[in-house]
Amino acid sequence: MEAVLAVTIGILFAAAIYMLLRRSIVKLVIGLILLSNAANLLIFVTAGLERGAPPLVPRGMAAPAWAVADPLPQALVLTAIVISFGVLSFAVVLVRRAWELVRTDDLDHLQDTDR
Amino acid sequence: MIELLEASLLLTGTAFMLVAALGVIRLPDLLTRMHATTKAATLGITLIMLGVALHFGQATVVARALGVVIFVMLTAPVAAHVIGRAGYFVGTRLWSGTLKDELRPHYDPLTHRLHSGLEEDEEGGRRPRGDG
Amino acid sequence: MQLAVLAGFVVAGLTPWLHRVAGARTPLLLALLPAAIVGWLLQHWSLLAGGGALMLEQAWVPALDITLTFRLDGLAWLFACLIAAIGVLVLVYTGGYLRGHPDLPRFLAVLMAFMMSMLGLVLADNLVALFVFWELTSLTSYLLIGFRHTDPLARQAALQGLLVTAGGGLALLVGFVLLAEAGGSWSLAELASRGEAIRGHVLYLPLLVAILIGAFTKSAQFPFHFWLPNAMVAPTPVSAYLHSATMVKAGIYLLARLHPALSGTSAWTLGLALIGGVTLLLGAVMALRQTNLKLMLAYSTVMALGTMTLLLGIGTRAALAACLVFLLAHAFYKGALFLVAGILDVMTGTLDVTAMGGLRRLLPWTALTAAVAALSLAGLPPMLGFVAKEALFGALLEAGGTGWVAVVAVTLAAGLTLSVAAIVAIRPFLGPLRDPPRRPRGTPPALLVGPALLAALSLLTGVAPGLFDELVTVTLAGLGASGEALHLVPWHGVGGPLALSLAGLVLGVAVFLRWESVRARLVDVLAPLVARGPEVWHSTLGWRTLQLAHWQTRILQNGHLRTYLVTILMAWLGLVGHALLVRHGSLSWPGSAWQAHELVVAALMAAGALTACMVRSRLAAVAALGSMGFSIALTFVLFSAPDLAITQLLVETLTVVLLALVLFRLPHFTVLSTPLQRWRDLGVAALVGALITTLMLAVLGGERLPSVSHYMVANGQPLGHGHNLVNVILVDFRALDTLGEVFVLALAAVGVYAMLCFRAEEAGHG
Amino acid sequence: MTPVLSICLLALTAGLGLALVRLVRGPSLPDRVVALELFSTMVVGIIGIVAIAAEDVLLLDVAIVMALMGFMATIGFARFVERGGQGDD
Amino acid sequence: MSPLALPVLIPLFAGSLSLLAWRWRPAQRGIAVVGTAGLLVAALWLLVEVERDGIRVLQVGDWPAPFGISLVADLLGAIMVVITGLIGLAVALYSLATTGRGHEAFGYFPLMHLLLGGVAGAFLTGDIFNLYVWFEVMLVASFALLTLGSEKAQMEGAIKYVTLNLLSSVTFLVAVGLLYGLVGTLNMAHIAQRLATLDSGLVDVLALMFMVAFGIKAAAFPLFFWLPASYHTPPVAVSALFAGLLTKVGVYALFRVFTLLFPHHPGYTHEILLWGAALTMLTGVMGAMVQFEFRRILSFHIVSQIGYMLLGLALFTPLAVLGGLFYIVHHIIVKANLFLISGIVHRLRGSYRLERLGGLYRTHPWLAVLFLIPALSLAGMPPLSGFFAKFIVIRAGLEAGAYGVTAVALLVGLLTLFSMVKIWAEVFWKAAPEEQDRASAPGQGELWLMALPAAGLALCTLLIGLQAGPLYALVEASAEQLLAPERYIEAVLGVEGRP
Amino acid sequence: MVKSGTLILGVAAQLLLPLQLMFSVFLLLRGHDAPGGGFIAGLVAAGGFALYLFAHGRRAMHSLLKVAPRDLIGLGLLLGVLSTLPAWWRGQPFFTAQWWDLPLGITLSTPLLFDMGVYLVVLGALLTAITALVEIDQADDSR
Amino acid sequence: MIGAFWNLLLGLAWMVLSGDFSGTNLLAGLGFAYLALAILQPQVPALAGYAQRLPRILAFLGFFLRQLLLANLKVAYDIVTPPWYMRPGVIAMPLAARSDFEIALVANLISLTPGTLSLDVSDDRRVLYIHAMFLDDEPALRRSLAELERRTLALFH
Ligand code: NA
Ligand code: NA
Repeated sequence: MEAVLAVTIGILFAAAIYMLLRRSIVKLVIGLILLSNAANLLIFVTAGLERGAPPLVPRGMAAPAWAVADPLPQALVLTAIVISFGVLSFAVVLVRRAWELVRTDDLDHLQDTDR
Repeated sequence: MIELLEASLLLTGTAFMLVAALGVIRLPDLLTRMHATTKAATLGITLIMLGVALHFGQATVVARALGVVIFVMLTAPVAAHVIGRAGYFVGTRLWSGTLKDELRPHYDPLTHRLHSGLEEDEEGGRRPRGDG
Repeated sequence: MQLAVLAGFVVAGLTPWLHRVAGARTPLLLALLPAAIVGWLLQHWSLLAGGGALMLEQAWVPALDITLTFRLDGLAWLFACLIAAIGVLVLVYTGGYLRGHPDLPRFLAVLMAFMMSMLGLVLADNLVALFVFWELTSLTSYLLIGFRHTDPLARQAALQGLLVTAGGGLALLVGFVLLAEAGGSWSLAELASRGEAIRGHVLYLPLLVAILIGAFTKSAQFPFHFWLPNAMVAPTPVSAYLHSATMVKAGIYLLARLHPALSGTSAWTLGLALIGGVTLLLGAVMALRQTNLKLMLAYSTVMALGTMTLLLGIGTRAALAACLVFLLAHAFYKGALFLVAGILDVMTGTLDVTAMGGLRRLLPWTALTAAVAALSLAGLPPMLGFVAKEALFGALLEAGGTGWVAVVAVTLAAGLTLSVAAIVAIRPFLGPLRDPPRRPRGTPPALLVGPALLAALSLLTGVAPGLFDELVTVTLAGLGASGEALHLVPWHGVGGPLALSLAGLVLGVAVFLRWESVRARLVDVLAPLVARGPEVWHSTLGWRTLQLAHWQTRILQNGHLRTYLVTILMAWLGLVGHALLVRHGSLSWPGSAWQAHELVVAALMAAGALTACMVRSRLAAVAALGSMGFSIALTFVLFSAPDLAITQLLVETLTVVLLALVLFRLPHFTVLSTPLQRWRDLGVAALVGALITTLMLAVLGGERLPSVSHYMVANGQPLGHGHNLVNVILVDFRALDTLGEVFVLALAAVGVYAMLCFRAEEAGHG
Repeated sequence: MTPVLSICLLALTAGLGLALVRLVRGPSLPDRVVALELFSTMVVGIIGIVAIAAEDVLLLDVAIVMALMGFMATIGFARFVERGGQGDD
Repeated sequence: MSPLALPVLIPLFAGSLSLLAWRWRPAQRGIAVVGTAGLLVAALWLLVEVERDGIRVLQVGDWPAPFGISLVADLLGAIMVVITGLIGLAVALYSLATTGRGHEAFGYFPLMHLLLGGVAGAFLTGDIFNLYVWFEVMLVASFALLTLGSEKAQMEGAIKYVTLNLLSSVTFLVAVGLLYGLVGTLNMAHIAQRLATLDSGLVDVLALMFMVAFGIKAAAFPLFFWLPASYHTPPVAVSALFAGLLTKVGVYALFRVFTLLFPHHPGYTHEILLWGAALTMLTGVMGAMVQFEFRRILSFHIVSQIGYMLLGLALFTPLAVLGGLFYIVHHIIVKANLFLISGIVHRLRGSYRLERLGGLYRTHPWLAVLFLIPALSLAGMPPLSGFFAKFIVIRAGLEAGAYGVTAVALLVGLLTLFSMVKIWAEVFWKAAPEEQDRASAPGQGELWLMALPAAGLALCTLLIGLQAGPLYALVEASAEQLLAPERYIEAVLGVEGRP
Repeated sequence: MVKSGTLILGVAAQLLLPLQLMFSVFLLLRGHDAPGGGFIAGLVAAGGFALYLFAHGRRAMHSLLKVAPRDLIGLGLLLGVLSTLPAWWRGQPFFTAQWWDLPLGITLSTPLLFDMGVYLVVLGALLTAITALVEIDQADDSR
Repeated sequence: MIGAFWNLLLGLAWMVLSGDFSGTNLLAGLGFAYLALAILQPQVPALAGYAQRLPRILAFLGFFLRQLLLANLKVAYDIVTPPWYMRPGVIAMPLAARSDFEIALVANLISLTPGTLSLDVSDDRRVLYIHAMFLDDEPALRRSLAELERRTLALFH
């Protein structure tokens, strides 16, 4: 399944990049959201998959009696999800403000700061 | 016996869910589609959760399954109401086979006021009537 | 001595305050410092006369082999004396020249700093220390040349001088580093004794070239000479000081200093002689082309510098001796002449020789001074200039061989210089009185004392050149050309040198008499050459660089976010892809079981993502994103990550809420790019996706080390007191991550709040 | 995993696919939102089945959260539609 | 008590407090000064300890490495934290004078503290994922600061800044994910240990992933675009903070990763870095040449100077690494200072555009001196800090036989001088233009408050130049540590090197 | 624009908010032993308040919440930072978990305090952002 | 009434969710629920006084579930068979319910009942507009809707 998901993640990345390369700011944001989702999933999958064994210690036991899914990447992905959520909320609002000030959705009109 | 019951619950639930999905594809307009999603899906969830409760047979699981059902039943109609209302008011087209619409005449798109049609009751005593 | 130099810098910094206290007496007070240094130097001469050298050890950055050690030997003494002594005169002169000028304090400060830098330069024993002072002279001279800073020409000339000398300085730095590597030491004294090793080193040629570039730029050798005449926009004291005894001589000093270590190879001889020869001819010819006094003097300085370089290149003992004498003579007469030019400038308001005449009646003392100094410049007896020229011709004749080319060149140059001297000394003063822009009255003594003293020195030492016997002998010994004591005499008698001098005299007189027409001819003939000369190379180079800079910046920083992205992505693809191809071998498909519904979920994920890309409606894209997020959550459920699934669901839901709130105000999707662009982007995107997949497969299919999480699984409950291992990791094992994470959230919220409400507040006011 | 569960999972995920089709086709934004709402509801059901398959009660917690919070997305969209953001969306 | 956690905790604590104080200006201003001064003191304390006792390690939560997160302070980390404190304090003081009420009322100071906290965390963490987290803290704080004020130009710049930096973050995250999949650990010392035993070409692949991720942060060629697009847009104190610290965190990360984790194939990885360094130097300086806006010139020069630092790392000899480190320290101080000074100029004349400036040499000679020191230092003029920085790198380059790239470095030095002199001539020497931007006359106290930090930093530049010995010794020891990663590993994992 | 916040939604929000709040506390407290934790709990609570906000408007939500959401952020951050310190007091590296058994079988611990800090921050951050957005939206409408 | 209802419901929910059926846990749950409601109290006028009406509630639940199942089958049948049997339309239903809570409850229950979907309440709260799928027998539909409302309101009176 890892291999299948690897391909899926590749598609997610491709989609994200394609959206990032559009001229519309809104599409840019959608690209960013896709991108961070893809990255989070990548960590999860690359660390290895386990079916039906959440990393929870049963009541009354000191450790799971069977092999459980690796909790560490899960914690990492959780942190990464939260972080990207914060960052993306910011980005989304930024785009809104930028549009309000510049009144264009076309990134090609946003060149003043480089020239 | 229990296993059979569980299996049939799960399968029926699944079937209702599928019907909902099918309905969403097939039904002709927004409001009719919403009938499918709100009801069939709620019923599907209820049945599946009953199956789940039956499968584990523990009080905690029953409680959880019940929780799921209650929560879905609490939220699904609200969501349906909100989106259905919004969709209706911004002018989503109704299916051509729609018989009547008693709402439209009572809605003022400028002020967004929704009258009951009973306001004149005090004076004239007309019942609300609409003709789609 | 280090203390004296450092004190000089401190004094320089304090000059503005000093000026507030001492007012017009400030220059005189400041002159006390160089005067004291001269005294100190004179006091130590006896030590050097015995053949010794004074080492003043001082550490700086020992780990980098950088010391502030000063070494006083003959050469250093000679230069230090010139710098300090002429410094005194220039300071005194400045007091008169810039009297009441609002920028006088700053000028004095920089002049002092410059003086101290020069002193440091000639005294430093360490290559890096020398370089430090070298660059400081470039810098301070930049400030001096740009003294009239509101004048664009002054700024431009200052910039040109700085770029040329600092650019050369960088070459010099390379040369020094290589030299230190080749010679195994950063000490000049030690390097002087390791000439053999250095000349045999594989780095010799590069280091020589680098050092020569440094020296040539500083000493205004062809093809770097042009900055010097342009620098004449500086106030006259600056010109007098920088171009007679100090700044431009730094290159000569350096060549002399490194003579023991580097000379003796054909590369050295050829390089110096060739460049020196070209420069001296060029200086002489160009001088005649001018009508501006200072410019004529400037080009004659170029000529003199070329001469000294030529002599250093020849490198025989006689040549070195001639070089030293020439150096002294030049310092005296050129200092005097520049200062005279300054007087004329102040008194008449012009520097154009063709506009002056008959001034001897109004400025008799100035005229006398000019005449004496010009005699020395012309190389006529009984001046030191004559002694120097005799020595010069003597050395050239003695060298023999192909030296005859040099002989012809030098004779030619001597003749032209003589006519320059005549023009400078005769035209303004003799003949009928012309009306200059301003009518001069008597010269203030503060202005006259400097040039008069220098002119007098030219005469005195010309009559009695023996005064320098000991100095030259000792210095020559320091340059590795020791031998019996040298005797300088005012008159050599008739011989080859005198004949050449006479030839030069004839030529000079002839040119002087027909100067107007010669000049006109020269202007015509040289115009196309000048138009293609080094100065044009320099400006073209600068312009081209600027053009290149414009071009590359327009290409790279073009304001299009997507080209930035494509560039970065292509870089990433190129680097990582290359590494994967070159450094990583085969890929193996990580085989593991899958189930049908898992495949469907994966497909839904991809479909959601692709839908988000393809739909025409913004909100449909958001909804598609939502479905993708839910599919991801489902994946987390399927593969045993309930916490992640919950988090993903909630985050996805709230993201959708947020987007719906925000997108409301934003415009609809429009198709802005051309099909070609879309295909290109699709290509880039596909490549990125493919590479990511490949990377994942490579990691998944290769050798993998066990995770450290076994510890957390085993100890999460016993030590972390929690059954949810993910949560135990989040709040205990890796709580620091979580701490950072909540700060990210908080920051994002503050940022969003500020972004949105800052405006609201403004709107409230406006 | 028993065949029943497999069938249920496959059927439900296929149902998700159907919902996605409506989501793509629209035509109006409320239509898409309804599809998304169905999507999230079906996910709740799927999680129930997976909980059985994995024999893990705690997975139901995911379903509970989804049931309680999933409709927030719809509320958000509805707000968007109500405030006039309709048009082609 | 170990001071190791303090440089992280103090700013975070101060930021939280400041956030609670929100609209209570005096408290915010007080916390700003006390907090940054506290950071500086804690950092100095840490540096003293590290210098005395060697690499210091703190196992956060008392979990043994490599299972928890380790905070590690080697000399490099400690030095960087000290500089962070220094710049933080300078900017905090400066901000007291320049930050408008509006900015202060919308979280300026909390954001500043948290930015510093993120930077300090990045410098001190010994865990690769934790590094990512601190990067993000720093990044989001910078986003918020960059957009504070909501001006049009800020928004335009921020869109590029945010997008490209997010791309970097994702690259970093993906690299960490792949790395964890490969070696199963996150502790950098442990990763280093495990990578050394792993004979896989993937190691180099990952190295390049990290190179790109950090290269974007560091604004190296060809990944730098976000920087010139945005750094001139925010309030000037923010610019100074960014210019001093942010890209240097990327550079720091490159130094860390390419000395600790991926030092094994310098012939491949560091050769690529070398090319990157050369092109970074060139492209940055050329970009600066064509600018006529004070802060834009400075921004492009950040890029070019990054090249020198990378050059030090790329050459990978002890002297070169040392030079790179020296360069970082020097550059942070000088570049932050130049931005502060550009702010003073702006305060006096109301513009950053060179053609609208002029005449300051006559009216404000002290400012001219204040400008010359960092400007000439940046151009590498002796005897200022920049000279030694450049000298060491160039000497290292020549000794390593890398003549081409050294020539580039020299040329870039000259062009840098050209830029600085251009500013000097236009802003100070040139006569003031007839038409000037309106600027209210600043109060005396305000000017003092602006000049004080600038003068302090200029003094640092001077001192580093005149007394380069102590700093040299410090970075020399630091470079030694970097080039002997086994000491780092041993300090973190213990002598026997746990699993 | 249709007036938002209908009677039905309003009542639903009034009923759902306490349920969601309680559920969020529940998720927070048991997060250490089962799926949940401060972040998830905070999101649930924020969702509840957001629903209330949409249904009843900003003013009603503020009077319900009493404190500014922004202050919740500061409070949560402070709690998070402070929870790292008790360990120092006992001479252990910072962030070392401390567990105190209180009477009535209640266990208090720094990880729990920390998680509460996370909860507050998440709640505060989301509400800050959402209220700001809604506020601006309304300001725009009124112009 | 509503307050207590929710208080109890929340308390029980707490207990069952935590899976700990001890008395102290119930107490804790009630406590938390109380706190949550206390926060809410000023906002909701309906939170005042309540009585035990458990039997009626249970009877109502049975009625409701039966409706749910039967009508769902009807909709499902229409969906899976190609022709449309449905006769949809929007009708106005006069409300007997008066309080916000009652109106909302009725509306939501109507939404959950297959074939009907509450769209909105008129501004004067006297009419509920409903989208119905099967309007072939409108009077019967109106009757059953009224019955639903009556039974619902009976829960509270
Ligand atoms: Na968390
Ligand atoms: Na049908």
